[in-house]
Amino acid sequence: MAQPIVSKKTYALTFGTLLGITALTTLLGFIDMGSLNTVVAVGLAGVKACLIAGFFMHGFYESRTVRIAMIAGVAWFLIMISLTLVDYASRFW
Amino acid sequence: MIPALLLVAPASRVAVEYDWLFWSLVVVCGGVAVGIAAFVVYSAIHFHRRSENELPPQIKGSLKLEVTWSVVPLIIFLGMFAWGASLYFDIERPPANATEVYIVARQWMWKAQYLDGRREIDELHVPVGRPVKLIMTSQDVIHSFFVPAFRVKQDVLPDRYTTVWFQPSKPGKYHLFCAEYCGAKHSGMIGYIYAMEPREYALWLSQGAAEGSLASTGEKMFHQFGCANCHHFDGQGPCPDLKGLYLRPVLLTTGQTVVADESYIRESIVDPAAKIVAGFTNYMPVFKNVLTEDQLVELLAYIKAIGPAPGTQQPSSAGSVPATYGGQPGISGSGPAGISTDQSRAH
Amino acid sequence: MAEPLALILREQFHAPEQQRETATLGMWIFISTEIMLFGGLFLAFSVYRMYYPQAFIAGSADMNIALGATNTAVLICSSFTMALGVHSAEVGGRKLLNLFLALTMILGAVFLGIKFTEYYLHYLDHRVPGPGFLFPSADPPKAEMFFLLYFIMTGLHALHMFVGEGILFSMILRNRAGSFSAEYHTPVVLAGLYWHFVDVIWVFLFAIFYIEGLHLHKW
Amino acid sequence: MTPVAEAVTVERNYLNQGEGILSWLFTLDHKRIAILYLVSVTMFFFLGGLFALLMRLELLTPRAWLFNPGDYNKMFSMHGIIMVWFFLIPSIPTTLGNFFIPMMIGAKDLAFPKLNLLSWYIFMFGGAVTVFALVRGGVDTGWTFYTPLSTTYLNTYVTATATGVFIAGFSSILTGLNFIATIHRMRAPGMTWFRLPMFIWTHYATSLVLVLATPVLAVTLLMMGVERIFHVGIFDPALGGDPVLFQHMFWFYSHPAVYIMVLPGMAVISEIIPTFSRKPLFGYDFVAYASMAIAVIGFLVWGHHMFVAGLSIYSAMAFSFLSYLVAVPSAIKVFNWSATLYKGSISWDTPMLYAIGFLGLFTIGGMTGLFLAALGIDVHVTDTYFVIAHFHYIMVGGTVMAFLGGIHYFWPKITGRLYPEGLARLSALIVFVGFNLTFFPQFVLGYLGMPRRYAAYPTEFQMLNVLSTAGASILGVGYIFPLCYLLWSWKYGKKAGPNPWRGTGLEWTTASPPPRDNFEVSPIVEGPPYDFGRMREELHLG
Ligand code: HEA
Ligand code: HEA
Ligand code: HEC
Ligand code: CUA
Ligand SMILES: [Cu+2]
Repeated sequence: MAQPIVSKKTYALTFGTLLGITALTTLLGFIDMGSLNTVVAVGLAGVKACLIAGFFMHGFYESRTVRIAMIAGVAWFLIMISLTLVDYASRFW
Repeated sequence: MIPALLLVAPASRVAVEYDWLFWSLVVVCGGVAVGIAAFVVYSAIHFHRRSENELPPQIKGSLKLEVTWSVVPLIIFLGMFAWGASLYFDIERPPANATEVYIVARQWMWKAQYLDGRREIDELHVPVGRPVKLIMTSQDVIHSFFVPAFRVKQDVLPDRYTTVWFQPSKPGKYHLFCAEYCGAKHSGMIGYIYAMEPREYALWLSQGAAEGSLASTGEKMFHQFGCANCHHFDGQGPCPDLKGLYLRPVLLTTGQTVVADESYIRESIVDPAAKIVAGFTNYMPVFKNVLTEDQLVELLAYIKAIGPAPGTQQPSSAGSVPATYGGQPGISGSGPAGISTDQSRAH
Repeated sequence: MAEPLALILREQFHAPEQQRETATLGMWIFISTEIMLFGGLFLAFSVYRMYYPQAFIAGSADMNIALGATNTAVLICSSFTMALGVHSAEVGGRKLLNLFLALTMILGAVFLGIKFTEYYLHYLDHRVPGPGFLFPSADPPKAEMFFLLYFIMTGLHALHMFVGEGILFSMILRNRAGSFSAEYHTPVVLAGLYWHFVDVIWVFLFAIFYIEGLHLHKW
Repeated sequence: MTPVAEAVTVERNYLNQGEGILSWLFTLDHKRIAILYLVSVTMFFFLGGLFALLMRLELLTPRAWLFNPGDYNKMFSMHGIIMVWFFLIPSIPTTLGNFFIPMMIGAKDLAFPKLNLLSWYIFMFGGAVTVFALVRGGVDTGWTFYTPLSTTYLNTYVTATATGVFIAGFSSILTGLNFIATIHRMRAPGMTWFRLPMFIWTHYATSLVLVLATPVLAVTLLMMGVERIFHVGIFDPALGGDPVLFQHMFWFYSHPAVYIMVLPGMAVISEIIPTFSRKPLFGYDFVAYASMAIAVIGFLVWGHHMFVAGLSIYSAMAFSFLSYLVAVPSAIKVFNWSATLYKGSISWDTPMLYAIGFLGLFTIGGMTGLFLAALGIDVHVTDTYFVIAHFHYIMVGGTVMAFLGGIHYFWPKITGRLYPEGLARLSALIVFVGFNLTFFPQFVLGYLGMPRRYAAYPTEFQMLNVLSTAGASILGVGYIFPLCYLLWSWKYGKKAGPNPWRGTGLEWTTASPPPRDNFEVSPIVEGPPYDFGRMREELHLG
């Protein structure tokens, strides 16, 4: 299970995309889209996070076990936040 | 022990239902537990090792058994869940015709304020056979209102109203405990609930030398704190007309609609900017730290008393036990004078 | 010179590959715990964001987008140099590794510099929660909540950056002592993982603190 | 798995390899670190127990006669804090887990020995900070640190205590991380997942919870500390915060934490029962999956601690439902343990007595959990002694019993000596009787409505409280006995030999006490766990 070496080109492409998305995020931020602003900001942040985790952090190349470890943290965070927010959202039903 | 058991004898409608569920669980769980224990003890004795080199049959498992003892408990559990949840809904949802009493908790006492303006500390008098709803808040930390004989408990939070209700079924004197740890004298934050026959209760009520109903004190506050300067009752002026506000859906500037319940009204007073009514600009002063919880309760009682919103039930009259129990209680005579009870005002 | 294999392989392992895999797994588990650590703060943020939407947007509109966006770019650059550093380590380029580690450290320092400049500006603007807090809006206490979470979250992030700088520095020292080679460079990979992770956290902080209210920013 | 039939006397073992206190304080050997932990958690247990005794003494009379109420509040707070974070959470994993995980999977050590030692130092540092807070004047928040009481109203050593717990949390995290990495990567050749002893599976599940839940406790305490120190609002409603959010975050950690406390107990029981029944664990796969299910579903039920706290009633329903789901895997385990006994060859050695005690008491504790999970029922009994009895049944009747059982079971391996069997059985009996006398009356008290955390109480509750206090003193004696005879046997006990119980795990194939590297020859695993059938071959050979 030797680790493949990710090429410099891949890194560079990732890097460029990340900068691009950052610019895009900032530009879109200037437009008033109502509650969409939040969705777009966090959504694009999610895309960036995936790129970093996938390429820079070799998430796309790691073994299954390691990938499960990566996903576990995110999944558990989502459990925590969703069940808690459900309480708040349903208080006034 | 016997007197203790008597003390916790169910004294409310819910308490009877509660005991049914509780003891059913005792029977089911106790049965299963005794069964398991019997099996374990039987095995331990019957299969006790006889010789040092004994080698029993190497049984590995059985899918059939596994499925059985996963599914059967699950079904029993779901039954418990359903029954428990339905009881909870009974406990949590007050009937619309309940008499209201306001409770303000603080380290370490319970203060009750009746609609007729009576106040009591660490005591609460309630009529038997009628639902009573408590609207509770705390001045400091979290407390919890607990009456074992009624099987009800509800945390009392600062900056927010929570409610609890019960319908006493037997006259008597019952423990009131604070059940949420609230500091040094938590165990001293106890009191009594007196459940009285309606006749005695009426007598008790009439003896109260109150300085005026809660709502009328609220009305005084309404003038004293300058609310009346802005809020008029003719629909004129730059401020919302508060008549019939209680339980009315309110459209906010954000486009949301909220129901003007106790917590909303409270928030509108202590923190007007939190939710701004559509069509108004908010320049109402912040009354947080200006009004005490007691005063807020009075204002709240007043605002609730000035006319019910069309089409919603008005919980109870200000001042006394509803005269027409179960009927459509309106504003009875003890409401503050000079307040229109016109219910037809459209929003 | 690479250390002889016997020195690199700790005694509880039986093969270098096993050691590397174990270390990577360990690091990823650690990162999961970090996600939960920051997760608690993100949860608190979401709840209060839900309670006080206007105040939070107003708070966000008050942020300095120029500094924030620059910092994001700086951090992404640093992630890039870090990735290149790991690449150099993998192919055994010791000099390049040194260079990239140093670059990453410098970019990290730039980030921290900008961040603390921002803090200082907040301080001048009386945006530090506490008795001196001022905010030109109807509802200062709620904006105070926004700024409190801002300071806790970015502060915890900055703390992680400091730790990251320390780790990078130790990597440079170890590299100069000749500890790493194409065969053995796991610590560099792990340091990289940590660094990238801290970057990921920032990406989200940037979104929720700087972007959300940007359209209301007063210039 | 080649069992060592004859006692191979290894001159050098982990105990005598390296002399002097420093060789212990700087050891990287998981076995020695386990001993360090054992000593530490035992001390904390008796400290917590001392508070329990003082509390029970106070509750002998309805009035507050021994302490003023404020001091009583410190008693239960320190009791809860020490017992939970400095005794029960580390108890089994860091001692028996630390010692036996590498041995059972055939490894030389944990994956990260330095991290392991670091965890101990962090733990001790956290403990020192907490004890410092305690001697300076204590803390009276309750172990739950509810806001705004803890942040705004109390002027005891809240921040210091929270700091201690915060620090100890990182020790938990590192331990969990170490275990996961070890179990994934350090297994001996042939040791596939479904050849792992159940001890390993269950510790794996525990570690998952440790790693994913503990950081949330850390950050919650951090926010609490910030609010307390700087008087800025996060949870205090007077400052715009929401105290219920604190409860969400606290219980998001603390409910999973109760499984951190019970899963290792289940791990021990799953070893003891097969060995002393000479039968493979019934339904191995199901027990393994059940452990994982508990770890995962255990994260979804925290709201059941908040049924009357102002939770939305719909949310409460969901949490109640999920609480019932998480009880199913526990039920599966209880049934499988019981079934393992059936047609076994059951010996009544002390570990087995504890295991049987565990079975009964855990079942009662768990079933009363079912009461609490029923929404309507919880309303009346929440925050009463019913809850106190519920969790002591699981934590003391369950986990502490399992811990004692495990200590006895593994004692010959750890020390190379046998403990005095008769005395041990007697104290197991004393513990069982004392325990039930202490805590059963509390169920009744709870149903009658006695609230918890009460220094004084109405007189009609006295009778049951006296029973409970009497039980606690018997229980205390029951705990002091093992302390004494175990220490005695370390020096004077009979020599044990490598496999006194005829267990099947790898840990029994090596010498007692084991050598530094655990095994003379690295083991290779060829068969399933709990393979008692091998005994037959041994007998033929022998
Ligand atoms: C090790 C610790 C531990 C464990 C394992 C558990 C296990 C469970 N707990 Fe407990 N609990 C605590 C420790 C623990 N708890 C603590 C410390 C508190 C109080 C905290 C505080 O407020 O200070 C608490 C409080 C607590 C509450 C909140 C009470 C309140 O404050 O109002 C609830 C409510 O749902 C609950 C439920 C459960 C349930 C459903 C389980 C289940 O996991 C139990 C599952 C097990 C079984 C069910 C037994 C075996 C099953 C069978 C043999 C099946 C056959 C049975 C039938 C068919 C009936 N617990
Ligand atoms: C995790 C483990 C754990 C353990 C093992 C115990 C063990 C015991 N607990 Fe504890 N308990 C908790 C966890 C635990 N508890 C928690 C979390 C709470 C809630 C706290 C809160 O509300 O915040 C609690 C609360 C609690 C209460 C309720 C207090 C209240 O609400 O007012 C009571 C009351 O009886 C009690 C009793 C006991 C007893 C009698 C024991 C016995 O099993 C202890 C027996 C041990 C001994 C008796 C030790 C022997 C020691 C000596 C004889 C002294 C020698 C001393 C030295 C050498 C220094 N506990
Ligand atoms: C200076 C003027 C002013 C004063 C004084 C004032 N208010 Fe208001 N109030 C307003 C305005 C303007 C609004 C509408 C904007 C908003 O919702 O915040 C409002 C809204 C309200 C609402 C919500 C109404 C709705 O329809 O939802 C309530 C309740 C209320 N006020 C109660 C009070 C009480 C009680 C007092 C006195 C303690 C008071 N107000 C004092 C100006 C005032
Ligand atoms: Cu008020 Cu406890
Ligand atoms: Cu729980």
